[in-house]
Amino acid sequence: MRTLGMAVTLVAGGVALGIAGWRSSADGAQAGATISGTIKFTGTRPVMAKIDMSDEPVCKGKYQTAPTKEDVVVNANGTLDNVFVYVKAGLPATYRAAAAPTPVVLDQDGCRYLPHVLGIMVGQSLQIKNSDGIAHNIKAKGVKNRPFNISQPTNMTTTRTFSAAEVMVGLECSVHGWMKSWVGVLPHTFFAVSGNSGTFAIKGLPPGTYTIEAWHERYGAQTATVTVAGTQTKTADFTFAAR
Amino acid sequence: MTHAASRSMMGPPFPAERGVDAHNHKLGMWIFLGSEIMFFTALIGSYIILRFAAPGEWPKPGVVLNVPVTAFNTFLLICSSVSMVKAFAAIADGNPKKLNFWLLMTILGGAMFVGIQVYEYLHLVHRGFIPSGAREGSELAELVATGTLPGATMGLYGSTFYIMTGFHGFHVTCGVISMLYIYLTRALRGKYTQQDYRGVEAIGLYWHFVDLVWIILFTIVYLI
Amino acid sequence: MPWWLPVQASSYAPQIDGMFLAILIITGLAFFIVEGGLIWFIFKYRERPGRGGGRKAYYTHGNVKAEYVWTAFPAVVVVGLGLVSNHYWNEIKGRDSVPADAYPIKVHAKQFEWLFTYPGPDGQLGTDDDVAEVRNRLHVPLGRAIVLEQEAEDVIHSVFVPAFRLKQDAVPGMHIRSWFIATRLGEHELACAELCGMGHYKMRARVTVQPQAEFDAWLARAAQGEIE
Amino acid sequence: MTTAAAMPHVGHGEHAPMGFWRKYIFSTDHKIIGIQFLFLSLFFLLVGGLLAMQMRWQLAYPGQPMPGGSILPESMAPGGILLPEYYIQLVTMHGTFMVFFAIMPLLVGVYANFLIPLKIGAHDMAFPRINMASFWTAFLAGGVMLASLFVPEGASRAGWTVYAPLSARPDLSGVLLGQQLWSVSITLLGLSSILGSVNYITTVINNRAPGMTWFRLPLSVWALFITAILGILALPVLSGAAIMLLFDQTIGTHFFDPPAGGQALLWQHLFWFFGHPEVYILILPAMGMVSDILANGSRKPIFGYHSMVFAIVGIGFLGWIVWGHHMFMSGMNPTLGSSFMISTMVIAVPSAIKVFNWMGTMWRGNLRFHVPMMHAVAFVAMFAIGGLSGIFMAATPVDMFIHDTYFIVAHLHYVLFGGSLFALFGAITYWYPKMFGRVMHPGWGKIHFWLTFLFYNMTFFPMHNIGMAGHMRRIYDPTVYEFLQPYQWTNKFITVSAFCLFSVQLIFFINFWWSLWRGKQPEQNPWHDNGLEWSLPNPAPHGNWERVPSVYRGPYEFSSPEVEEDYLPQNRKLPKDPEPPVLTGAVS
Repeated sequence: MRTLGMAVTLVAGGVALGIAGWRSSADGAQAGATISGTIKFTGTRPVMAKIDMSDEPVCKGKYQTAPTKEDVVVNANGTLDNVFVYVKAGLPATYRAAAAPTPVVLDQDGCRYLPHVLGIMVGQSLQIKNSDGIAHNIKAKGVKNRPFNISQPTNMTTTRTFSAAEVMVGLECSVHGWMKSWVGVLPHTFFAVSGNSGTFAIKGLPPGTYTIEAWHERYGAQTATVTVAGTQTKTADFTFAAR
Repeated sequence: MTHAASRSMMGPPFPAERGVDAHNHKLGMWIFLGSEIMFFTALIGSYIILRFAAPGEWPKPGVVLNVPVTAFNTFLLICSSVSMVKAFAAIADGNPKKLNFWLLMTILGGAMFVGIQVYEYLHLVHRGFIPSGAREGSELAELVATGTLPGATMGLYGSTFYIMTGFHGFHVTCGVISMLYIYLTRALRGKYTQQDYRGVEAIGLYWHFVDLVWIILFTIVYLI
Repeated sequence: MPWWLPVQASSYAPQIDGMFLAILIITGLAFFIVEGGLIWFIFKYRERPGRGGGRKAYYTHGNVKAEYVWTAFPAVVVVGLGLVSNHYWNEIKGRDSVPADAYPIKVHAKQFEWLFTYPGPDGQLGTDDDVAEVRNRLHVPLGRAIVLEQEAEDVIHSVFVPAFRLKQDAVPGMHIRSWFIATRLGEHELACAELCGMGHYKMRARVTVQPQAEFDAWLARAAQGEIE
Repeated sequence: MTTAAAMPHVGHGEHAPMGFWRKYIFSTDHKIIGIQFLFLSLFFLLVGGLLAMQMRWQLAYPGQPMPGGSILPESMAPGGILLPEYYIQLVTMHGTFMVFFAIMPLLVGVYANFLIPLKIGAHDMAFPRINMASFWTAFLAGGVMLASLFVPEGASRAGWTVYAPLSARPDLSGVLLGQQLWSVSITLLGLSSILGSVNYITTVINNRAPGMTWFRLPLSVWALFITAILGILALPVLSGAAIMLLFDQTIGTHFFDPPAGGQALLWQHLFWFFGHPEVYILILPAMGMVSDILANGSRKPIFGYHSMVFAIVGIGFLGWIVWGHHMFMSGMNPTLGSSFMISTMVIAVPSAIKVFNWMGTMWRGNLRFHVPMMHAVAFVAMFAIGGLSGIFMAATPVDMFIHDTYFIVAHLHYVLFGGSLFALFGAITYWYPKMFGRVMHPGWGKIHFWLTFLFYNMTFFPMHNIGMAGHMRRIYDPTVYEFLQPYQWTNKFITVSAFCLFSVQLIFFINFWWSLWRGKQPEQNPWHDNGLEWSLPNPAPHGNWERVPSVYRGPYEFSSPEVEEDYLPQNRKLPKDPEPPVLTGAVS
């Protein structure tokens, strides 16, 4: 009887704590400043080479038109896709963020990594999924993080975590040389990837002066310094020129 | 070279078909040295192959390594070999006192050799000479930058230098330890007699071998 | 089930298969002599407790003449085989065996792909008109000597085309040449024969033997990035 | 077993009764050490077999969950589906365990230790303590190698030949710790073999009983003697190479690192310079023991004893100049290839001599088919096949096609399993009474023999066929290749046979354990053999003889007309025999 009572109290307490934690984290996400912007692209759009997937009918079948390489993807509105924007410096030394419990999913679909560029927190789990059902191997070429090289002969999911902040950890498949992905590992949640709209938004920043870096796999990195206070929203645009 | 008087003790421990004119300790040591020869042949052979197939020319002798110090070290090792002979001759003539003295000399010689080699290593590492080549930002790295040292072969130079001299140093250390062991547990207690000095003979063989290997290494690693 | 060697699609495949057959016949004879002899002895000389119990074996320490025979005979045979093999070996793999007019194709092996580089119109590798790094596609003209300029990026791989009876390791840090003349139109497979990592078994390329004209057309398209 | 106290003897050896630890665990008795090696290597034989079974499953049913495979961790087989990286570990570890920790210790560790002193009439090895050290070093090496399977990222993934640079580059192989453990373990094993070989050689040279002249030595001792010489010269080279590899992985040296000027082929040369003598280390002792058993089973002197000896010596010598035949396709200078090819062809001759002499031994014999004899005859038959298939790959143009295919796999298994392992089953049964004072059950022994013989051939003979089709070694999934798909059912057939082969080995293991306690007590000389060892009680006491016996003749005097029995022990004095001179040791 007593044990039962104890169990009940424990469960109740746990639930209460959980809710409290969720509330607080939710608040953290809502409150604070926001830095948003657009990644512009100037110059002639480079032509991406076609990828010949005829070795892998499974993948070839997933495309109407022949897929191309993804080093540079320029959106219809003249903005640049696959740019990783993150807070490089400026957070208070006391700032600590627990790794988000939800895993980040990296899918291997049609012999391509989806997404091509992604951000993840230190200690947050990365679910590497093989939706093709053909053999892929995932080779992570980390410097601060221990490199790993695993293979997935068929449909399966492998979970990995990164132990140190590093921008960027390159992933590639040695069986299909064109398959490349970039993982930005950070100790905080203040990062974003410019999507097919070419824009980004970093929310929930505590007041302060930040160094923002925009990283692109071919055009390198650019930085900007932004000062925010309260809940205001500042813009920081970046422009990459064709090379 | 053993004496007629010592025949019974010097032979195999029980009646046997005649093998070779050597007691088990001596024969066993010779056989073991056979394997040691093959071991160093593997290392030195690899060195020769790597050096002759190397991309670009080999670092000039004396630029990285301190030849005079090592030359002195070599001399020291040769001396210890001589003192080993004296020790052996002493006990063969049945003089345990002289054996103890010369054995101690040999141990000291070997110990000094190892000590100087350790000092040499520390010095080289300090200057930036490591098994993988020249350390970044070190004195040697600058020499490479200025072209005094060939960058292409520094890696092989470090690899081969450290593995060959290192394993020789390891063998010397083992020799010193085992000599110290027999010195303390047997020689000092007068266990060696004119009739039975198998241990001294065996360790002496080993010591001369190590010395010989060093003369070869000194020539090919330091001088040419 | 097929039980013999694969199709012969290269100029020296018949020679190699010939050697194989010759050795098979010689070793087959030896095989039957040995195994047959054993079986015969097992039955003829087995101990029979019943009849002639306590029979003793024939007491002999050997027969030097017989031993001379069965020493000399195998010696002659194997040395003969050695000389024949050496002849073909020099023809196929000897340093100066590569035909002078051979058409060069660069093979770049990496975990776990084959990247082939074809010379452009000038027929020279290493010029700007090369058709560079065609992935896992080896197209060769029929009946023309091809020399593969092999190099490896990371670990040891091995070019293996069963139909051509061609095998040659690609070793990092070494530049190795191997040659062949394709004698049969159609598709063949190229595999990696040296364990090169977890994807070793996936390191496969398609070999297409086609007439010179078709090959040239394909190469022209490949130059535009149209591999298919 | 009688304690040493009950058996005082000259020379070394403890005179006080010894406790369990000194007597069975840290024993210096060559017989106990041999038995320790026996248990160790039988264990690794089992492990190696288990790994092989997993490989066979994957080859027959690629990508399908292995029954019971779900007990394996995620990093090996998620959901029972073997991962390619785990498959390569299986390939590597199967080869490593079988070659270095099963066959080699079984032949050398067990029988060199157990037989040499008994057969030459010595009290013990020349250096009993070094002998003990040799075993415990091997034990440690085995433990390290076994542990490497269970560390993160698992064991080495570079094949048992661990070709550099794959083995030296963790970023390319995906494994670092496992590969380092491999190098460490192999270095230790090399040390162990060197310590052992020093003992064997010294003992054979110096500690033979009076009258045991060189040409009265049993062929088993001759073979083990030459093997020890091969070992003492070959193993240090492997240790050296393994250390270089370890340094490449650990402290950043560049021996096998082409970008920094290292040589990829250097590893292959070092490895095979050891590796080919190793091949003969793995077969010579088997040949020797088979010669003993065959002469005994035929009740007839060995045919051409001297040429048998010279053949062993010849093989031992030629074994040093043929290593390049493993590297015909490696990009080595073709002219070098030619010379290696010729020497390889020549080495076939001594093997042929031995086979024909074995047949000559059986010819007009009085064949007595006890279990060891069956295995001995099977050895001759299977070794002949293995030797003949070797000629295919010795012929360089043919090797160009079959190199690195299953033809090689078939060849080496015909020599190592059909050869060495059959000889070992025979030897274990033959000297079992001397080891444990019991006889293994002959009925089950025969059943085990016939089933093994059958399934063994069903497993490995078809490998020639898929090898001729070009089926590469060490591939995870043959169905990737169109030209291999027609052969998939052959793979299935091989796999089923392999499972049967593995399961019938359990008969042997059960028989082995059962006989330890239940086996029937043998008479002192159960096989009516001539060897000195049978003049001792079963099992022989520590120190073997109180007085070393004198030897009057060679070991193969079967069916001699001088006596009415069909055997004549080496130490039985006939009136006409002169007493051999008893030397009080080597004269200076």
